[in-house]
Amino acid sequence: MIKLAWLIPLFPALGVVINGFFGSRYTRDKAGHIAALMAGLSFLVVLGIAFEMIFGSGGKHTIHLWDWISAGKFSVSVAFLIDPLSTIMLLVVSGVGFLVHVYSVGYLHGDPGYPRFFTYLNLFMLSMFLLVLGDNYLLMFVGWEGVGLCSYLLIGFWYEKQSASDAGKKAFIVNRIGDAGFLLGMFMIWVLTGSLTYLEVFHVAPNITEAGATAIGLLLFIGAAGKSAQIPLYVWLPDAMEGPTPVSALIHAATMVTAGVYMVARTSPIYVMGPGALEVIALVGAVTAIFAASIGLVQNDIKRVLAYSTVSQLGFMFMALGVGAFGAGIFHLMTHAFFKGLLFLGSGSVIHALHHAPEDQQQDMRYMGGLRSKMPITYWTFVIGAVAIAGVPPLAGFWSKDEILANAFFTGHHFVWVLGSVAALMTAFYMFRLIFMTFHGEMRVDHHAREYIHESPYSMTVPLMILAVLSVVGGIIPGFPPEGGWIHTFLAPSLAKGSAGGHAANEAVQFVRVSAKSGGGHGGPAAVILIILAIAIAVGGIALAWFMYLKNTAVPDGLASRFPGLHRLLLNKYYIDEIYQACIVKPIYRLMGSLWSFDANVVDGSVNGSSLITLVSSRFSGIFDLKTVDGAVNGVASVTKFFSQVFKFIQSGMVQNYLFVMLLGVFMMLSAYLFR
Amino acid sequence: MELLFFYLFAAGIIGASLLVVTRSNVIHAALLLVLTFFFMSGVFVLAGAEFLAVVQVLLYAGGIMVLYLFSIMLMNAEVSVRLRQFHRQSFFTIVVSLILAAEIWWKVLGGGAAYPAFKGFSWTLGTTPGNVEALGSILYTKYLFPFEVASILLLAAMIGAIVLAKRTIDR
Amino acid sequence: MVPLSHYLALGAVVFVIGAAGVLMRRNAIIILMSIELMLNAVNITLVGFSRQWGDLTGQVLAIFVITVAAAEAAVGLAILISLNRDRSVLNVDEVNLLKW
Amino acid sequence: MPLVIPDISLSIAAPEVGLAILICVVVVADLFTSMENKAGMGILSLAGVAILGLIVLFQWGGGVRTTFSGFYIADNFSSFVKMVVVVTTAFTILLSLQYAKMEKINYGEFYVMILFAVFGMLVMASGNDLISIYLGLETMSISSYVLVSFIRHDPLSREAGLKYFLMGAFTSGILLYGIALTYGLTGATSLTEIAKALSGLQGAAIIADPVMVFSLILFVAGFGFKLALVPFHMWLPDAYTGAPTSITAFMSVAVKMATLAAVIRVFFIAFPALAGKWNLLLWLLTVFTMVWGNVAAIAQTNLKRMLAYSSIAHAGYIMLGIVTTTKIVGGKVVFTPDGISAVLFYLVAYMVTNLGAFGMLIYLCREDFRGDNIEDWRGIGQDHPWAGMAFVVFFLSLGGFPPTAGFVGKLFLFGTAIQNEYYWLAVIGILASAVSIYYYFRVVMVMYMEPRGESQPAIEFSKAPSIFVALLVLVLATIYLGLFPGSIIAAAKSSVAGLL
Amino acid sequence: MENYLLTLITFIPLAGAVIVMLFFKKEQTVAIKSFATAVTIVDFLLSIPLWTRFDTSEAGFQFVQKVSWIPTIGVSYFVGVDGISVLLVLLTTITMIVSTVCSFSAIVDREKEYYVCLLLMSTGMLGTFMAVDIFLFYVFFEITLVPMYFLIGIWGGSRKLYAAIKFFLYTLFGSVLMLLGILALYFVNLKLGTGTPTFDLTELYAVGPKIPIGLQSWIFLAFFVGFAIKVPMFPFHTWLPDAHVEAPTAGSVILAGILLKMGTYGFVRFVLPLLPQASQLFVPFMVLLSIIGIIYGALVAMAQTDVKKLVAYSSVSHLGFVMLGVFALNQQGVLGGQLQMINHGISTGALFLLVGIIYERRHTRQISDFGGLSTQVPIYSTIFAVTMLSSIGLPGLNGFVGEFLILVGAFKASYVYAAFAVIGIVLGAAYMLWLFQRMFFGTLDNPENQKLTDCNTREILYLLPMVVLMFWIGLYPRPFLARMEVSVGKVVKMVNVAAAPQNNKAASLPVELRSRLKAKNF
Repeated sequence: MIKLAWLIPLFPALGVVINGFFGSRYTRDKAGHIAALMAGLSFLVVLGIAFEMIFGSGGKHTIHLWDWISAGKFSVSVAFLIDPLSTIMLLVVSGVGFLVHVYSVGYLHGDPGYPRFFTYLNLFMLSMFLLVLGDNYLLMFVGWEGVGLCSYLLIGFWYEKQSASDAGKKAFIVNRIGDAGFLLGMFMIWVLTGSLTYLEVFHVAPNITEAGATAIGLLLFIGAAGKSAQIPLYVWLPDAMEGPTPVSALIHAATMVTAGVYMVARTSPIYVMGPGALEVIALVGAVTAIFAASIGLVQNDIKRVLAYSTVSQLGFMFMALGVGAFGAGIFHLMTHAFFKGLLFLGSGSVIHALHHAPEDQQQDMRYMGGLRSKMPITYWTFVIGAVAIAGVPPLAGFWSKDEILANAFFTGHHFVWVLGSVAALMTAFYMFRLIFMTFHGEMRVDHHAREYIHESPYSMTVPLMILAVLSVVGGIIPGFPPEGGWIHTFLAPSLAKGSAGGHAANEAVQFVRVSAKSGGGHGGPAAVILIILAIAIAVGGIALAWFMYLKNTAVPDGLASRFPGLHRLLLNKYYIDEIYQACIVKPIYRLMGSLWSFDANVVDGSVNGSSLITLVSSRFSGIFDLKTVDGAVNGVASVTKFFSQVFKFIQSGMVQNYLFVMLLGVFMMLSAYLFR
Repeated sequence: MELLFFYLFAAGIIGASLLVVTRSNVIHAALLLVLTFFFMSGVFVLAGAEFLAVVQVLLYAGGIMVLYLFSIMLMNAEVSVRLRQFHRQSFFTIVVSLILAAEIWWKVLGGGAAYPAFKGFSWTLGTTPGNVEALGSILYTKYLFPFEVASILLLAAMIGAIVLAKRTIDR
Repeated sequence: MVPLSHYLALGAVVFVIGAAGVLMRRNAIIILMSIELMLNAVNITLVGFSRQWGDLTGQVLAIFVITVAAAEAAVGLAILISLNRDRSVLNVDEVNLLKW
Repeated sequence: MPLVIPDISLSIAAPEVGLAILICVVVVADLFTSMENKAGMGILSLAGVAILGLIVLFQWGGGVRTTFSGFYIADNFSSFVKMVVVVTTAFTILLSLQYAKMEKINYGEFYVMILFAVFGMLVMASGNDLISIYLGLETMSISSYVLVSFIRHDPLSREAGLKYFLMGAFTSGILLYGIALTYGLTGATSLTEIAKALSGLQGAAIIADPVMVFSLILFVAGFGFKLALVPFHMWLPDAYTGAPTSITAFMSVAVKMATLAAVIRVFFIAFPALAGKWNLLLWLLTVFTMVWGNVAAIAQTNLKRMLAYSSIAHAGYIMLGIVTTTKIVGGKVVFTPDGISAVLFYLVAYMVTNLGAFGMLIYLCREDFRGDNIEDWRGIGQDHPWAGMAFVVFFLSLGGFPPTAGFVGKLFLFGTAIQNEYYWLAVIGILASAVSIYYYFRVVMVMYMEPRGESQPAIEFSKAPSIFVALLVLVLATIYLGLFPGSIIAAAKSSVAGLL
Repeated sequence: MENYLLTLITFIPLAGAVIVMLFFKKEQTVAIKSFATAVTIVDFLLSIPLWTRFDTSEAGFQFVQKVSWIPTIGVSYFVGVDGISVLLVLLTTITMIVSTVCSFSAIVDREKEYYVCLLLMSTGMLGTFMAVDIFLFYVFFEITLVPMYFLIGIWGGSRKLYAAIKFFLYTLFGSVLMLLGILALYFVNLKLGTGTPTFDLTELYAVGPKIPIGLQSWIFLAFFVGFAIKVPMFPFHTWLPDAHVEAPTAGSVILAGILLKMGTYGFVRFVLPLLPQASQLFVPFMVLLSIIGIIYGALVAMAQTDVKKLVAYSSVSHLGFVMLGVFALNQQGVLGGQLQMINHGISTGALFLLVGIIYERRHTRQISDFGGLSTQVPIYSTIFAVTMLSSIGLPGLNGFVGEFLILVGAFKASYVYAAFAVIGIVLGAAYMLWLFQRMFFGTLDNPENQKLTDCNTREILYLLPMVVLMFWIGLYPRPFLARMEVSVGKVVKMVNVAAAPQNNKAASLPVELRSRLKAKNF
């Protein structure tokens, strides 16, 4: 079955071709079905491969298709690598992808750009598969840029809206900045290891110097930060909400943003050699987590809240990678894909229900409330997702998030652990704030839009339910004994041993595993306290949200009035966008404008006709009726024109002037000789 | 003795030529030019070139100056006597020509280191075989080619002058 | 015995006077005469050198100079006459239709 | 004093003798022809010139022979120069057959004067003595004064003639004074004896003597005037504009060629010892000429005057060839023969191109309409593609553009410049020639890209077959020389071999 | 070894031009157009054996024909094609077909002269790429100027006269100085080398390294000026926007597609192998200029309001990349530069065709006049999107392969170069996307835009080969790279064989990295 891996990208490619060329004319409304069918087929192939990998032999298989570029010693081929890490990623991508396809068939029904949307969606799946399946960095980069392009197209799907196309452009350019870092990282890898294929690179990795590994790590992390929206380059994700909700669900929750995490995990052997890079990643992850979570507290737009929650959860994943727990990072990636996908699709069905409300109120929570009775399925699936993300024990979120925090604590990153815990608290708080504002309390929806609110059709609610089941089951089955669960053993061969934090981490991890294995009890005093603390944080967050938004709704306004500065700061997202606009985008515009005028007048001018010379010659020409001196005449040319006028008018027409000049010539020559 | 005659003739030449250049009346200038030529023939005799002296007087003074006088009459050029005679740029000309003369005089003629030793001629005035015979012989033997070219030159000048000066050309 | 330098000096002076005449005077005929003067100055120098070297090349050249002078005079006066046909006064610096 | 009869063999001087006979025949024949078919004189003289060409061709390769006791030398170099002069004359006569009738100067004497000028040039080409060179120069000058002022009814032509005459007479005086001083110092007028005198034991004193320097300067002034090098070029634009166009063409090529032959003989055979001095002098003159000629041409609106300035510039390029032939190796002067062959080839290319350019002017002008202003050429490229194409080829060649003769010529010239390390001169020269492209292509731009003004009279070229044939041959020659210059180069190289 | 193929390819367009001039009257426009297209198609068919029968293992010249032309000075009509020039020749023939077809509707007056100029252009360009004798190269290099001058001057836009003469003079000044360089080489070969006068490149290759560094630098500067103006590199680029904006569509396609390549081709063919020490000496200077070109070109492109000027400045930026690749002086860089020449020819050529199509319909090039076109003209906007993505170097399309190799080469030369060059990639994405957004996204408010008709079959016909090539080179560049690999290897070996006195990696890597690099010594 593994040998058929090349089928996975082929199906979406087929979908793209069909919908792309015949979309507008023939497969008008059936485009959605075709696209979903293709996604489903590739999902089946993935299941087959996963089945063979999990229960079969496992290990690493490379399928070579054709060699792509070769220039001297640099040669790269198009080949796929199937190993545990890529299998997990394939499962997540194709699974969530298939569900989103089904969901968007219903969601986008009747939209004029219907075939175009599904072409882009299939193109996105194709690029994501290339990214995950590629056996070398270059093919990953191809997928990487392809995904960036699709996010540009999908965010800017409703291109009539100026804000949508601006958001798309912003996303692509910020990604491109990240890609620049990725490119430099790739070159360094090639220069230091002589190849770009993973197996060869990791084979040579041990004898890379620490400085080299750190440099590569940091450069690659810039790429990851650009793609997975970490601190400096996260600004595009919140704006990406301009795109349709399934897009946000698929791209900005489950798959694309996780590419960065996958890349760091994949290059773990190099990162291990450069611990400095890991420290940076851990710190950035933690800071991003708490920073995004804090913004999420006060946002009123339902999708913005989820967007900042994604950024903060990604912060968690990078925190896991930073502390060396690559397995935990991937595990959280998987669980996050489930419940964040669920939450986004849930919010999508809410917005879908409110589409009769005025444009700006459709996504604003202040004009929602009391939808619980109207949309029971959405409500309950939404609650499961929220509970999972908050980290309440039985559900998926608890296992993966707790593991990250535990690893952070035991590997000595106490500051990171503190930040993580506070972020977890905030996560629980804003998730349940969202639920109480949208589903509970009295109905604040616009009057005439109220009668249109109804439960979404089955094509939308079925994926919600599936994801809800996955959110519940997805955490406990693979990861029950923390650190010892099935997922860790499965992923171990393709991830480097997390040696971060030196020997202490291993000992602590062993300790936890030992305690877990002893009959599922929570042995070991430190681990037990940690788990209890985590649960307390989750429940505390929920209670706080319950108290402020259900019990007496005056409290949030009171708080806002008492700390007006802090509230406005958070509401305006720390004015980050304005800062970027002021200190990066504006100067570029000014530079651009000045360079253009510099080019038009000075470079062109100095070569063409510097103002001084033309001025002189034009005034001079007034006297000698210069015919064609215009400002743009070539500088050298205007000098020559100036002298040509001078020479022309020396020819006075009087013979004796000529004779005099001749005599003068003789005289000059004579005196030059005699007195030299 | 010889030197005395030389200074006399030189003074004559320089005086007359200065006058030629400065006189406003064209006819006076022409006549003064004839006077110059006479003094020149004197110098030539002193230098042992008797034939040349005679040719100077006969050909130059007689032939060319007559031509000038005819053309002056033809163009009744004396009407221009009253007009400003000197060219506007004459001031610069005087300055430059004086400096040029000084320069030649001091640097060029002062040198003379490279001049050959004096040899002079064997013949004396009036004796045969004198200057004329020697001149005649080499003119038709050694310098035959330039002689022929000179004749063609004169022919060309003649035809050219006729073509330009004739009032109307009918034939 | 007249030293060579005297001849050369005389020749040079007359040459310069002729040249100055050409440049200063406005009347075309006077200019022609000045050119004659220059040529004669050259004759003097030639004769001086011929006397010094003791061979007749100088004098032969002088004769040719005279023929050339005659030819030039003829052509020059012809041009002046053809110019004079429609313009009575013959000042050289009025003749400047061709310029710039 | 015994009469020594020198050996005189007229066969060596056959071209000059033949020409003299031809002149007499034409003068006599002119008496019997009526006013209408004066063109017959043209055809007669054309036939004569053709015969003359055959004679010169026959003389080619006969080794170095002198006659008339050293005054006349006939070697490959002189035959090459004479060949160029003869071909130029043939084309001039061909071009002026119709032109003369149109300008109403259709007298027999017109062709006679041309032949006299040719006679002068042939004498200069094979003059081995300062006197014969001077006399040849004077014959050429006298006849060209007459030719320039030949259009009796046109004030411009008379004025041009006067200016040319006055300048010419003044300069011949200067040249004569130079010759006198040289004779005075070296005691001889034959080029070879002068060289011997200068190189001999006493020579060092003569070279150091300021009188020699003064005479050298006078020589440079005299020849500079004829070649129109910068300080002495002022007469050229007025003379060329005023003169009849076919004469301008004739003068711009033939006079330059003959004077150049004289310059090469005088400076390379007579004054090699002084090379150190005149090399620097000519270097300066070349730079001024190239720059002044090209730059002044930009501002011109009259096409004929522009071509005049461009011929000054080309004189500059030619002098560049002369200057870069001399290579000062540690004080001693070494002549590289390639330089002179490059100059000769360049002149052949220049002849073909310049005659063509002036021929085009003649091709356009009619009784009432002179095609002299650049504006008159507006819109010609559109409805007369072939005429436009011909002019583009000529301009390409003048500017030194690859497929044409001008390019190969310039290539050789700058080649020798670089070979003898005259880098700066080469750079200035090549930039000046690049500037020249600007004003050549301004005319092309007017021809092709500006529409015909309403006020301007319709374009119709003169119907005379002679002009059409001449132009066709010239265009083909320009391209042929550009593509296959091999034969002419070989001829130029062999002609120089005999010289130095 | 007489092989008449190359001579046929070069001179068929010339023959075509002469036939059109002689036998077709001005009115028979349809006959002229079809005849011209037929000539270009025949030319293309003839050039296909160059691709199929090209022996990829042979580094030297193939299909060689040598006939002595001016024996006295050692000039011979010596044409040959090797890895470096074979693809450029093919690009020329394809572009000629496309530009002939695309000017059917664009040119309405004086068609006869137009197609004659076009065919003359073709001969000039083909000759330049095939010439192995430097004299022949220079002759063809200059011949291409005249037809392009007429193309811009007669059929150009509003300021056509000024643009035409500016283009002509700029390139001429450069090539004239280059002539001095050639002559210097010629005479140095006489002194140092074989002593027999020759312009033959293969013999001059031997003499190149032996020239003393001082003279070699002067010759380098002469060649540099000649080719840098043609490329164009930073200070000399001001003619490009004018020439592009004023040239007719076909003119700017040829100008961008092929004429600019002569500059970079010149560097790879002549400057690198002939003047190795000087090239190594000037690497920092050249790289600095190309990086400035990249960033400066991109930034100024962003400020443009005229589409064609924007694309022109983008060419400055792209060719800055090519020059960076060439002067990385290693196999990856030069090969990347060489491939990027082809890619730039295709993508920028296609861009100009597209701009031409929209210009024919709307007669305006101001970006502000367009908006929301993708709803009105979907096919046109998809082709435009693909071309734009290829030009900003999206992986999977041709731009990426070339750019990636260049950056790899540059990084290997020194990581500082690559760091700045990468900025160019980001800026590239920025101005292209901004253009795409302003033209195609947004609302379709302008009434004229609503009347726009989509591409007709003819237009799609001549855009199709370009798009197919973009995908082909993007997905499977193997055949292209294989053909260029060996010849480029030879050039790189020639440049590096004479190691310059001081190491050319001016920028210093961190010490361990440097040592690590040394260990890997590749």
